[in-house]
Amino acid sequence: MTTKPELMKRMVKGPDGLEFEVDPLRDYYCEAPPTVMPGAYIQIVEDFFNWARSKSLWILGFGTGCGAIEMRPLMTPRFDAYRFGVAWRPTPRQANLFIISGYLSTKTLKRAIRAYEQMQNPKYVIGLGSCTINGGMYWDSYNTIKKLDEYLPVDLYIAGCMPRPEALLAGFEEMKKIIRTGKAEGANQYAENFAWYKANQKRVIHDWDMPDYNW
Amino acid sequence: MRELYARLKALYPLGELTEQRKNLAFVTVPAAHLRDTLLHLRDKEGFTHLVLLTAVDWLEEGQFQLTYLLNNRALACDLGLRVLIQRDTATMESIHDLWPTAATYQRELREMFGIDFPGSPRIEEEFILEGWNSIPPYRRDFDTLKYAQEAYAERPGRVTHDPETHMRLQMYPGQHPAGK
Amino acid sequence: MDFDWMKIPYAFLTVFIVVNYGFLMGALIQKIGARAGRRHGIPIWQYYLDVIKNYGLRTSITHGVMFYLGPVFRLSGGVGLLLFMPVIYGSYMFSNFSFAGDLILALYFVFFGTLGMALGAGESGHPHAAIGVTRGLQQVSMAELPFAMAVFSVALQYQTLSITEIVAAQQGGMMNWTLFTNPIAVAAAMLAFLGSMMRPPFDVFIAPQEIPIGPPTEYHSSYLALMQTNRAIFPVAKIVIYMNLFFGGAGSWPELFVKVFFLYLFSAFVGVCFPRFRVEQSIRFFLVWAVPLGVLSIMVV
Amino acid sequence: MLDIFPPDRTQYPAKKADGTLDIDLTSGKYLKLWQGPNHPGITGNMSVELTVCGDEVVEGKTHVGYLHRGFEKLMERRTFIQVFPIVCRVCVPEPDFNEYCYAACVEELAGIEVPEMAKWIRAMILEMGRINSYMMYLGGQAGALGQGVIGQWTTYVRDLMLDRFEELTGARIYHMFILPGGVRDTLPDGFAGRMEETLCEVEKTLKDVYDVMFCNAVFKKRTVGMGVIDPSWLEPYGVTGPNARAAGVAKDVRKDSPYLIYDQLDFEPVTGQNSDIYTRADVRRRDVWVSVDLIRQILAKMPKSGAVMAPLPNVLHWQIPRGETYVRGECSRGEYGYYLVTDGSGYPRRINVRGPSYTHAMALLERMIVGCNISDVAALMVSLHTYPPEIER
Amino acid sequence: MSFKDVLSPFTAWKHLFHDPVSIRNPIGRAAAPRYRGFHQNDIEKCIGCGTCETICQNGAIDMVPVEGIQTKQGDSGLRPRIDYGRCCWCALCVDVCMTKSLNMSNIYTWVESDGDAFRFIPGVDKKPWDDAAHGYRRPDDHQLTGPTRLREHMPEMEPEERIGSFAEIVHGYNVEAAKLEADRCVSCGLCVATCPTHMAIPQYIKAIRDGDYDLGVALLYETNPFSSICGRVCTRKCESTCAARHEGDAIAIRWLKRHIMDQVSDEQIKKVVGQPAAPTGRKVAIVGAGPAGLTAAFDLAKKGHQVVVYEALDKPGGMTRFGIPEYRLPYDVIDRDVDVIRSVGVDIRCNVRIGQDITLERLKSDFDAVLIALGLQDGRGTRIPGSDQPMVRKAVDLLRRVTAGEDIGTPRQAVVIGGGNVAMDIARTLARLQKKQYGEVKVILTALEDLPHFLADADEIKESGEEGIIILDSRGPQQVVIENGQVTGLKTWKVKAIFDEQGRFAPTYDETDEQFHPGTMVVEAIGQMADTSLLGDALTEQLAWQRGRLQVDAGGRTSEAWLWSAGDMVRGPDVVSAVADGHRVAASIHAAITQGVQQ
Repeated sequence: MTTKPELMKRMVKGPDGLEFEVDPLRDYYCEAPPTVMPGAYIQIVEDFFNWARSKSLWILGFGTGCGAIEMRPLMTPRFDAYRFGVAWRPTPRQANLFIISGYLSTKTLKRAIRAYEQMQNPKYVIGLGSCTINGGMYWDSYNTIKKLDEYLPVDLYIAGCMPRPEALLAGFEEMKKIIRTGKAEGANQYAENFAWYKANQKRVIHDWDMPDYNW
Repeated sequence: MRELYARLKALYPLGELTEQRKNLAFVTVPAAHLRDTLLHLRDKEGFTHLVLLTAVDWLEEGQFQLTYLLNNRALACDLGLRVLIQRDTATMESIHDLWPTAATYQRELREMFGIDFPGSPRIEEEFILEGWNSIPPYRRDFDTLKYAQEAYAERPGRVTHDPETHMRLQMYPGQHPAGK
Repeated sequence: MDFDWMKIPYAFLTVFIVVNYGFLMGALIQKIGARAGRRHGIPIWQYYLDVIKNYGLRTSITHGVMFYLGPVFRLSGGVGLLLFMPVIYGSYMFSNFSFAGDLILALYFVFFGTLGMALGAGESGHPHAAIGVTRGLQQVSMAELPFAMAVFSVALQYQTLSITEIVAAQQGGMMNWTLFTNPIAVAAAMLAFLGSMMRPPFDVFIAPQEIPIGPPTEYHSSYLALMQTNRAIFPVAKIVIYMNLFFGGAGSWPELFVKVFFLYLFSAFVGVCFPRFRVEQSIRFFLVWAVPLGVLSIMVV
Repeated sequence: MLDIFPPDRTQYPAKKADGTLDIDLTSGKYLKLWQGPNHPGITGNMSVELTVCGDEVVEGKTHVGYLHRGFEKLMERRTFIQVFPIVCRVCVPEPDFNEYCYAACVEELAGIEVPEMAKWIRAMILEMGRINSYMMYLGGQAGALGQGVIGQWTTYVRDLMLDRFEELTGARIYHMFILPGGVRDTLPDGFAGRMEETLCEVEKTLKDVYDVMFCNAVFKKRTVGMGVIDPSWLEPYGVTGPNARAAGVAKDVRKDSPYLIYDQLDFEPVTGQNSDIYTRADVRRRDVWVSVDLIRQILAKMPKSGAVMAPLPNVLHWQIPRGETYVRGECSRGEYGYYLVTDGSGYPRRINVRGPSYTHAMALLERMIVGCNISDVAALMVSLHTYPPEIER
Repeated sequence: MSFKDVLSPFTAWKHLFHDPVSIRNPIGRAAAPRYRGFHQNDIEKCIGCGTCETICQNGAIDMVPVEGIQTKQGDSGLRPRIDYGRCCWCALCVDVCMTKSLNMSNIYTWVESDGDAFRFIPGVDKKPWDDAAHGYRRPDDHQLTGPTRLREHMPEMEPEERIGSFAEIVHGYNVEAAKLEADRCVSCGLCVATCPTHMAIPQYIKAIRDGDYDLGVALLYETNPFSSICGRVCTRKCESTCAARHEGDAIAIRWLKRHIMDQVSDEQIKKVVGQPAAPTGRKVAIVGAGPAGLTAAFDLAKKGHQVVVYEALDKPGGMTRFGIPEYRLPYDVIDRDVDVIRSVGVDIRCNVRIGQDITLERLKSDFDAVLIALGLQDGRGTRIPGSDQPMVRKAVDLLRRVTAGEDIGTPRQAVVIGGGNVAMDIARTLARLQKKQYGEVKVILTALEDLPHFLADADEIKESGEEGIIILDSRGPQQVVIENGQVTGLKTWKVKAIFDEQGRFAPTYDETDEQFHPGTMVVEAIGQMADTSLLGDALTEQLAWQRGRLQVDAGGRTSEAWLWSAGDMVRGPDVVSAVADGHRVAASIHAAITQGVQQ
């Protein structure tokens, strides 16, 4: 692990003249690995929550690839996904659904992982288009990952290059079904296979300069 | 274009003019004279717009071709200056002081081709790639497919058959290909 | 002052009604706003679902005590505001804990939540939150200034600091509303109202395009749910003050619903049509337009 | 020589000997702030690393590469026809210019003459794409300042235009319709009528946008006089397209060196004078009117029938003689160009994509962002109308 | 800032009471008729040529075998499987599909939790969009595999010019024409399996495109030392399975092969063919210097064995020389190919008739292996009344005589029986002789088959017609009419059917439709058979036979371990099959005779 200079431990003089030690990796990041979070003890409560979760999909507004272009029609009058309980949140903390909109370059993958880890359990991932499934037209590119579920747990794939908004809406409906049946446990899956995911991630992200887990 | 070439030729040792279209031509300039030629074109001939700066890898000849494409809007014509530099040393004078925007191009060339432009701002910084650990990717000897297959996991289970071989195996099982 | 214990369940009832009303009305206003954008907008019950979901999230991350207390302060600000003023004029059940000087307390509560939020968001350590907080505090202070002046003006006008009495003074027909008796103060207050409703042009502190939603940027799960609940209560409570002070109060729940709805709609009505001011622009706006109006209203009275 | 910002730089950090700014982050005076890549105020997947002092940006560094797919490398290992489907991916919101420029390069080097009909259809597609791109921009510009409703309207008409694209080209976003040699197919039946309806809707929306966005006190307050590109910067920073036209320079490839059939169309490049965000937005708004008019002219003047594809050699083993060329077009953001070098084999030797955003979002933005208020960064960035995928490709 | 600027924005609310423009139920909304959605494939039409796989720049297409689809001539039995983890819906695969079987529907919704599920074989794996009526179909004039679907014109002599002489009719492509024709090839390789000797057809066509004729020759000689000959007279089964024929003409594979040989000088060919391996000391005798024998000789000689070829006639070449007229296959072309074979050390001894000049027993004892490749040198007879007349002749016999330069007593009027290539050959040969001798052509050709089912090449039929030969189809020969001991013509009946219901050969005739075709010579050209008398009675008795032909194993070995047999006499008449057989037998002989060495 290479550490960038600004992430190294150092002494800092504050505006008030006091010196204090800064250890960015410890201070800025939370390093505790994720744990498997069981659902509510009473099944009916969990079902109720799942129902609410399915009706309120908050999508992280992170356009990772070209599929992001079809998000705008979704948010706007023609398709108006809001009426299906889908909304966009600008911060990963508040989002539940991460749409990987197409290819991920390794540089974006690093950010996407971080954004994913900042989301709260339960969280879902939809892979959009060929590129997330098996590399798509960038199958021979040196800079994009080919198989998304190697790096993040994926709940749903939508075929297309890029998928039309209608297909995306169909995807949302399918996602809702999955959530309602309680099968969307990507976050726990990530926690369970944490070491495997990390190993895969580190294999392709060469300048890994962050803690393993940094929500 | 011909007159312009004649004027330039009188000043600098240029190569042959390649007229691609009536308003686009390319000419080879020795690296040492590039700066003067560019300045002359920019200040005297009205080629004020640097359209692009890029490189072509002539691996077989061991050379990089840098292309400086200039545009003269009033005459609506373009002139591409080709500069051939050695591939193994790959260093070229920076022109970021003539066109500030050239610094970006030079950063990209540095990263993607490994051509150095000493003195260009932020030339050492990573531009597009992050944590790159192989030879500069736009070089011809970099095999992107091989790299991709080694670096990234693909979905297994793909298998294909060559129609020619498959037919032979199906129709003449066990038979050696004649004469081979 | 003897305490009437029965007020407590009544207060809860008030909060319950207001929360539900807040959710539904918020969604309705959203839908109306969406209409301007030629779409349907969210389902009317969407806010319930969002809140349930956020309460139902399994993990939450705290950045410290104050981070946790932020939403709590915010919520208590909203609830407090609601509880210390007469929601329904003339109703024993829904006058809550209003008392003679409740106007001052109400002013305090309007600010209380914001301050709590500022502290909590500051604790989150996110630069966007910090920027949002700075901007928010600057702007809210400036927006509160004309409001305070208008309140002052009204208090001077009616010679009382009790909201109940102010409302009482406005009874007897629309023409008795402060809106008509002291229009300048109302104008100043309504500008301040725009400034405090987190809608364009005065929403620079949450500006999703610049500092992704500002102070609450780090809030999530149940914290966020708390804040959402507050988002249902607080605007209603605030509007109730405005209504009591300037629009004759409400004699019944339906009247309250209608008046609050229209007042809320007013902010949305303006909000849809304009982009947002930069923080110093909005401060300048308040200084140039609202504060003189406030001063003027005091002078007039 | 290029400084137009207030000379008062006392509060700014001094320059170090090597020309970089002397910023001591530990002093507490400065704050490092990243806009992007996961940020709603960024134009696509890129990021700007801001160093702020108070509300003011003292240094901005554009970071790109989040969308880098290595197109220019991938193109080198695809045959000439195989390059055609991937070029459009270089620019997502306005992919057709890639298809056109690439096709034109190949045609020029291979000596293929494109049928007349195909030229008209190409021009129409390019204008349709331009309208789409501007519609995205208008929504984005208003959105960056917090006015969401404009985006709702413009995206709606963009959707209508996408429907036209769909029925003409068979795809919504990546049309893959303009291929070397011509275009895939002729216009479907009744296309002109439906196009006219769409254009009317565009016009109606444009009027609404003008009323709500351009005649808007707050919008003016935020944008007039903001983010000025000095005319003297145009050449050094390679500014083209509406960004240059807003500075009063009628730089328009369609007029300067007409391609396709633009010499047969009647139009004037739109220019503005003040070169601020407002003017740039206004130039683009008026440019939509020009495009609407151009599409009408094209539909009226284009031949009624004719071949749309020139005969191509067998594309499976198509070889193009050695040569190099550069073809440009005027896209909604400025000069879009392809530089193609062939070496006589079946594969391009090198393709370089010259996207206008390359200069706008890097050197120019970094230059302009200094001294800007953080609240204005998003608006400034949007006003340059940059699309990151064409920077890093 | 004016007052208008404050009020004007409020017009945004004008849509408040309009109905929203949202699509009420967007999921599954019909896409445009041209929309490029998910793939459909008509697997009955598809020939599995893999062109789609070749053009797919995403590597999204795999060719996979499919249950229920048999590999057969012209159909590889593979079908495209598309990986939607790769596809970009550019439709290039549809654009290049040689049969128009691959299309795209306008359906676009496919949602799946399992990322591995996005692979399917269109048309085989049932999908909801299989029957979608709309979608992207290749427009008619949109064509990416070459500017034309038609074969490049082959320059040849005009009928008037050619009828008077035996000069070669076809001139061969020049370089430009060959390049254009080669350009049409999609390199699918369906032809390779069909070619009896599996020539590397796509590769040598590519060599033509690249102008690399040395490589072309090398590729040709890998599988066929008779390329000059095959480039002219091959039965070209390959062209019948060419993918290009589905929407136009097949690639002129035969002419392209000839083109390569035409472009390279003899010396260069010999250089490319190279020298044989070091001598092994093994000896092989080959009887018959036809294509099969010489191919085997070539292969064995290249492996370093000592090969002696015995030929009964005065020149090598076998049926190619003595069965095919000069205007189709000039003799110097045969000499050229034979010359190359000689250059690798093959010893060809002509005018040596086995059984008379040297016995088979002798060969058996002198050589490690003996190959007999005698060919089919005797014509079959019709056995109709009158066919025992001397002026009723066999076609192969006549052709041999013509080649040998003998006078065959050219008749003024001739009737040929048969509809195959040999019939055409003899008819046209006779026509030329008539033209030379009498100045006019009077040849009638009658055949059992109707015109569409003629066994002869379409070109042959067309050219025969041009040269003045009257072709009468569906005529069954009944009797050779003899008057005063002289043949005067042939009586035929109209054929009703050639085969009976079981598909056996049993022609039925319409007796009422009788015709008389005058002619002083009747030529039977209805098939050939082998003359195996040289084997001698004892050996004939020893060997195993099957339906009148020597029984051989896959390697051409007869039931006698020292004796192999190859060519037309075991495979039926066809040059390229004979070549293929020669290779096979050579491999078998090589294996057999080197076995001992290794021991």
